[in-house]
Amino acid sequence: MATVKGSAAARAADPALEAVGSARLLAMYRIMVLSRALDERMWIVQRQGKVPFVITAQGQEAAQVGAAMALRPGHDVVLPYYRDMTLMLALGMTPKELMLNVFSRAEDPNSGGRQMPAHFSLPRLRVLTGSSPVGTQIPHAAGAALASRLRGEDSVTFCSFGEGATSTGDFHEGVNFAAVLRLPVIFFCQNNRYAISVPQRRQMAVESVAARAAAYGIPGVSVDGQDPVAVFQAVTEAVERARAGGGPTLVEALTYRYVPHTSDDDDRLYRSPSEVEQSRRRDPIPLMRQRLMEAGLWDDEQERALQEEVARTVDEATAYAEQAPPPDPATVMRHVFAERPAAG
Amino acid sequence: MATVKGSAAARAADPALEAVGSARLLAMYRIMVLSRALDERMWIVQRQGKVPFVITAQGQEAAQVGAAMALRPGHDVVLPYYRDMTLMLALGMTPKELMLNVFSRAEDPNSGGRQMPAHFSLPRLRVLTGSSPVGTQIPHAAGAALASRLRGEDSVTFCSFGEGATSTGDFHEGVNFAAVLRLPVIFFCQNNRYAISVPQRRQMAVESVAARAAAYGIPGVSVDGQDPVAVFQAVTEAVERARAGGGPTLVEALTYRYVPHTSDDDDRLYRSPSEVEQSRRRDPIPLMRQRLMEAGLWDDEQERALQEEVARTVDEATAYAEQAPPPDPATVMRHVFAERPAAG
Amino acid sequence: MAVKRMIEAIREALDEEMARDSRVIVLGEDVGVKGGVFVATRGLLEKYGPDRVIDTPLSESAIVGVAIGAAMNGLRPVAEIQFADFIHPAMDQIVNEAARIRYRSNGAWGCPLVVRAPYGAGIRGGLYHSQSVESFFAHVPGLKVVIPATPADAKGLLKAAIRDEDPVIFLEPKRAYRLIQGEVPDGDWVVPIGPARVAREGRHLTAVAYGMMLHLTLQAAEQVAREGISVEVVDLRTLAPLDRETILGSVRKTGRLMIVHEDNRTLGMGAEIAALAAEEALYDLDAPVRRVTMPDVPATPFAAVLEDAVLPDVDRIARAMRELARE
Amino acid sequence: MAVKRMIEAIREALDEEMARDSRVIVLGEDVGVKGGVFVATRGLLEKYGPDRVIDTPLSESAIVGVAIGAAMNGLRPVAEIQFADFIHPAMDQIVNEAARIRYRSNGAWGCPLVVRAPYGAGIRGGLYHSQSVESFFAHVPGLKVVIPATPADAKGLLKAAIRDEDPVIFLEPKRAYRLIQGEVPDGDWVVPIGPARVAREGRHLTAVAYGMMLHLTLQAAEQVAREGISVEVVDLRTLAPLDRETILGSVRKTGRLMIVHEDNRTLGMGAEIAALAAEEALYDLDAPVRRVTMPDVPATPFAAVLEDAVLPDVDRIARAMRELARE
Ligand SMILES: Cc1ncc(C[n+]2csc(CCOP(=O)(O)OP(=O)(O)O)c2C)c(N)n1
Ligand SMILES: Cc1ncc(C[n+]2csc(CCOP(=O)(O)OP(=O)(O)O)c2C)c(N)n1
Ligand SMILES: [Mg+2]
Ligand SMILES: [Mg+2]
Repeated sequence: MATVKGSAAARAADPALEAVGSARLLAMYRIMVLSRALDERMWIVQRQGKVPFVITAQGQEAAQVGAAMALRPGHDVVLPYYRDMTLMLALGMTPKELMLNVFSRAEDPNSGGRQMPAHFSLPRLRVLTGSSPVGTQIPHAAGAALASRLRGEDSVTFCSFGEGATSTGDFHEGVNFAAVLRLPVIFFCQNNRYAISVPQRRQMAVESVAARAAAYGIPGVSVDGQDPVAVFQAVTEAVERARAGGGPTLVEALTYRYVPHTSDDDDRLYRSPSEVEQSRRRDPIPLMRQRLMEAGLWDDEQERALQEEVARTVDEATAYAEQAPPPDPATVMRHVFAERPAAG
Repeated sequence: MATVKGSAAARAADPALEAVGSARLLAMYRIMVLSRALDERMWIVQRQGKVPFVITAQGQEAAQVGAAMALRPGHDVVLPYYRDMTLMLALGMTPKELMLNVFSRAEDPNSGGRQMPAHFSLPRLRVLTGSSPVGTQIPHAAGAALASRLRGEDSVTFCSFGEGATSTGDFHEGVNFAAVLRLPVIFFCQNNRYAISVPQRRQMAVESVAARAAAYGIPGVSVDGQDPVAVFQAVTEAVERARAGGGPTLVEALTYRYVPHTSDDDDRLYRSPSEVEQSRRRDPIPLMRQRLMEAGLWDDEQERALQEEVARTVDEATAYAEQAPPPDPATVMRHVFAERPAAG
Repeated sequence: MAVKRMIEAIREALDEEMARDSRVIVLGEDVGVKGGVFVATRGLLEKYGPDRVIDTPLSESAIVGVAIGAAMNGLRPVAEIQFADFIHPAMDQIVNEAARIRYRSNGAWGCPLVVRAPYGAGIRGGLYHSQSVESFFAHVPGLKVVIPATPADAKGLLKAAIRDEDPVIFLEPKRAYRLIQGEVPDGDWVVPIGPARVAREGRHLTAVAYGMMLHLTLQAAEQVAREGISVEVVDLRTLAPLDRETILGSVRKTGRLMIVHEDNRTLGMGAEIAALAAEEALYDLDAPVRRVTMPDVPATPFAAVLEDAVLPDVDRIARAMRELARE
Repeated sequence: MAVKRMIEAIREALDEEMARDSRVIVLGEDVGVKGGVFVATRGLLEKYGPDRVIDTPLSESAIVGVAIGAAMNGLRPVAEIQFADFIHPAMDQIVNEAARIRYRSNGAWGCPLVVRAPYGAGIRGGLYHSQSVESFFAHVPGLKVVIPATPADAKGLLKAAIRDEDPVIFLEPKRAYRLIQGEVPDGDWVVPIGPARVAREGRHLTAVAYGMMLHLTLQAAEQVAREGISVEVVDLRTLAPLDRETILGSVRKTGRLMIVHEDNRTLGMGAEIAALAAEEALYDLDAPVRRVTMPDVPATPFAAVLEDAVLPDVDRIARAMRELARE
């Protein structure tokens, strides 16, 4: 499946595709498909009563994969939020790890079952541990970037959140701090138009989250979050600026959430099925597939093979996680404080 | 002293003066002079060891008097900050009340000696009680405006703070809230270039606080804070917009503080005497005097009379406050909760 | 008198107070169109309109701060914090502002405000949807802290809180929302803030509890009653100001005291109640005081086995009762 | 060994740790150019440069939040909150983030962070420059809370806090900054976090105190010693985790316990210590426990007569000692 084909002419007709490169385009597509399949399975196991709770990414895959591809995994520091499973996959978290997380297993690398699913943490990818309170990771991102810069690393820090988070004091204080110190941070807002039930117009009196950047003297960009290529390009530009010492950027990806906020939410209370349906017409996965096919980079055969592979991967990850042991209650008092005394 | 004179021709040469009206101009000037004299006296009684602490307004009188004159005292709701003694005078707090406050007397109408000086509160002027933590009054202002509007009042809410306060989470959350609900609030920032020792460029990466308004979809205006007429006009416009249902405005008055942050501060640690000297060349009081004289609205005779009157007022207020009794320690447990049970 | 769930009792209290007093408004995240994530405010937007039922931006400090400004300017706001776990960003507004407004203005201004928040564990909410935050606020002079355990108290105390002249932190045991049903008197049912309630009379020991733990404590008392141990159970209801007399009266009678809460042990409410006994009833105590609480871990972990390992349950409470009775 | 003021000891600790470990940075309002409003950080900017001594915007939540991010990413930040009274906006970052980072990541991440803040009354600071905030934090698992009373402890404990792998809330009794002088050992003087210190041995009663109140308690002990009352004074130093053994050991010896703090009474540290005694040393107690504290008012009012009316002083402490000894 690593073969890259397609006519140069077709790709040239879509210059964005050309700029990004076929290998990356195909990788983006494969991750989006995998993410969607895992995501759908999560809702299934939740409805089956096998896990109590899920919170997922459906509809926002393109925004996340486009952003992740602009980063150097394991080199750049990442502060995701609970909707970022596609981002995590793209960075290198495995499907098995994601499913271990959903099943709250001892082996879950994010928290060993201590946190709700989708509260990510993974040292090998420099993914810092996150919490549920919205927006708190934004000052952390500034601090992480400060530390990297102080050590002379050329890594950037990537921080992800929803448009609702931009109303918090921590968004303001964190972005302002990063702007004043010109820290190498990418503030990445996935504007899916709702914070649970609250629509964007009740969240802010501006049309675009990117407009908030003006308050901090930093660039603010708004891109189509259903187009992973556009997101990749916008985030790449922000990353390059940050690496070059040009300070932070606020990137807004306009997107939509296809599922309820969480498995506890009933989204019919605040948005119409037709609105969701309407939005699904720009589902990033079929859009991308079509684009790849038009560019001659993908065909039905490859699609079938991918679907099979993905189904197998999801099955395996789910089966593994389902049978994996839960955390040991004897460990519940551990890690309140460091276990070994400081080196002194 | 209420006579208003001066040639129409001279006033016409300064159209701003003409627009504001002579009576108001003279009132502005008189309040600034009175405020400065009271302010200087406060520092004297502090240095004499008669009071432990002062925090005052020198340099910012024009900004404050210009803003106050745009309001309807006792009708509009006001949330000042600790630097607003000129604003309070202009609204109608008496010199005696200000001095009782500085001496922390039982009769101090702001807190009966419970709070540091300059933490204002005065129900008859709808001045809500304020605290020391910077920025907390900003959400209060949104709430007060919400209450006024719900009752169908046409009052606006005026909220004052320094440029340092605009870095707080509460600034962001409060202004955003007011913007989303289009509440009748005037957010008035006195940008005196320092938050204690921290200069504006370490506080924000924008040239002007007014730029912050873009994040909220509300108008942001920057005016010369040493010109009370310009401030009056900018705030009047904002008040009119608010009363007409047009929502909040962020008004920035560019100004400078001539004295240390408080009597505990040594400002030579962070700014040069020459910078302060430089800034004093635009002292709003001589500027205004000259302007009034050029417009034929003021002469040396009036000036002498005013200075005498002001000196007498300050002396009387100080003498009164100095001999006034301190709070009764027996009252110290009162007002933790309401004293009479709720009406039910 | 009708049997209701706690969540219904809360909704009724809000509805009745909004109908009764046009100064009452409700504000918070998702309280309007969605009717609240626990549906406590469902129907209010339709009935009282968007000026009085306000879906706010995601800004806890502003939710409380705006409510404070509105309260000073004549309204009676009921601010909802979606989960008590998210109340910390509003700490400054609650502690430095709401609690001190009357005191600092020497009585000139008041702050009649209610902050409602679902709190507590046992719903598989993990570290950030399970917290007990009561002792932060019970420590702060100028705040009243109320935690109802029954639908009748939920309704009556919430109505009293809304009518109170001072800020009230009203914490709702969310595990009890649907689980706990009970009779709620008809009419304008108001329960005064202040008095605790002896929920079960007993002779051998006093168990003080509140919120969801009250119910587990009553079950444990029932269990040990079969073994001849007679437990007096005090439902605190108002945590601040504390009803010292009811607690001390019971302790003086039984000579034995235990406190049960799901907040962690150190400086939880149990500390203050044990201290009260050590100061005011030392000579009446026949055995050391006991606290049955969450251990000192940062709220409950998510996985069921982990949460069950830390959260007090009927067995643990009953065991403590037996040990205390025998001591 | 040289005699130093507490503020000098703190400055030295910061200086030495910055020199020793390039991961240590200092950030806060006015800490750079001005050297801090209490001059605790004076000279550090010149010595270590603006990358390691950072004058921040007026944003307490970001000061702590940025420090947390930097700590997770390998630094050892020392965040200054200008006055403890302004720590509340950072409550969420401290309680929900710093305290839970290790626990929630199952040990994968740590948060070696110090939050320094001058606290306490007696400087005519009024409601917002006098607060005691220790019991908020001592309640929270995952945080260490340290309050030195002497220059030697200030230096040694601050150095230990900076080297600690976990978040430490380091509260400095600001009234003691210049008032309290004492010998500070030369060299790399580190005092471990954890153990309390018996500051004065005695037989008749145990008085537990910390911060500025330690000094008033020692003076009161001296006063009543002349009347034949022998007071053992325990300087808590570390409030969390609590040194239960030292407290209990002293109480078991003397049979009488009082706690002195300037924080208000309800759910102040005294509550936890009294509870500890009621649980673990009840049979050793010969008299009811006593708390000498600020009454339950919202911090100290500004006017001298009002502050003096609420703040514990030597006379009040000595009176309580006499009463307790006689009981
Ligand atoms: C501080 C805080 N307040 C409230 C909540 C409850 N809550 C969880 S997610 C959410 C909405 C977030 O919306 P947004 O930032 O747009 O992200 P999205 O879920 O839409 O991706 C809310 C209100 C929370 N987790 N934290
Ligand atoms: C939340 C908070 N943090 C810190 C302080 C200490 N402090 C008092 S005033 C001040 C500077 C405020 O600057 P600015 O808002 O520009 O007002 P100015 O004093 O210059 O008029 C600081 C840091 C405080 N009072 N509140
Ligand atoms: Mg959203
Ligand atoms: Mg300023």
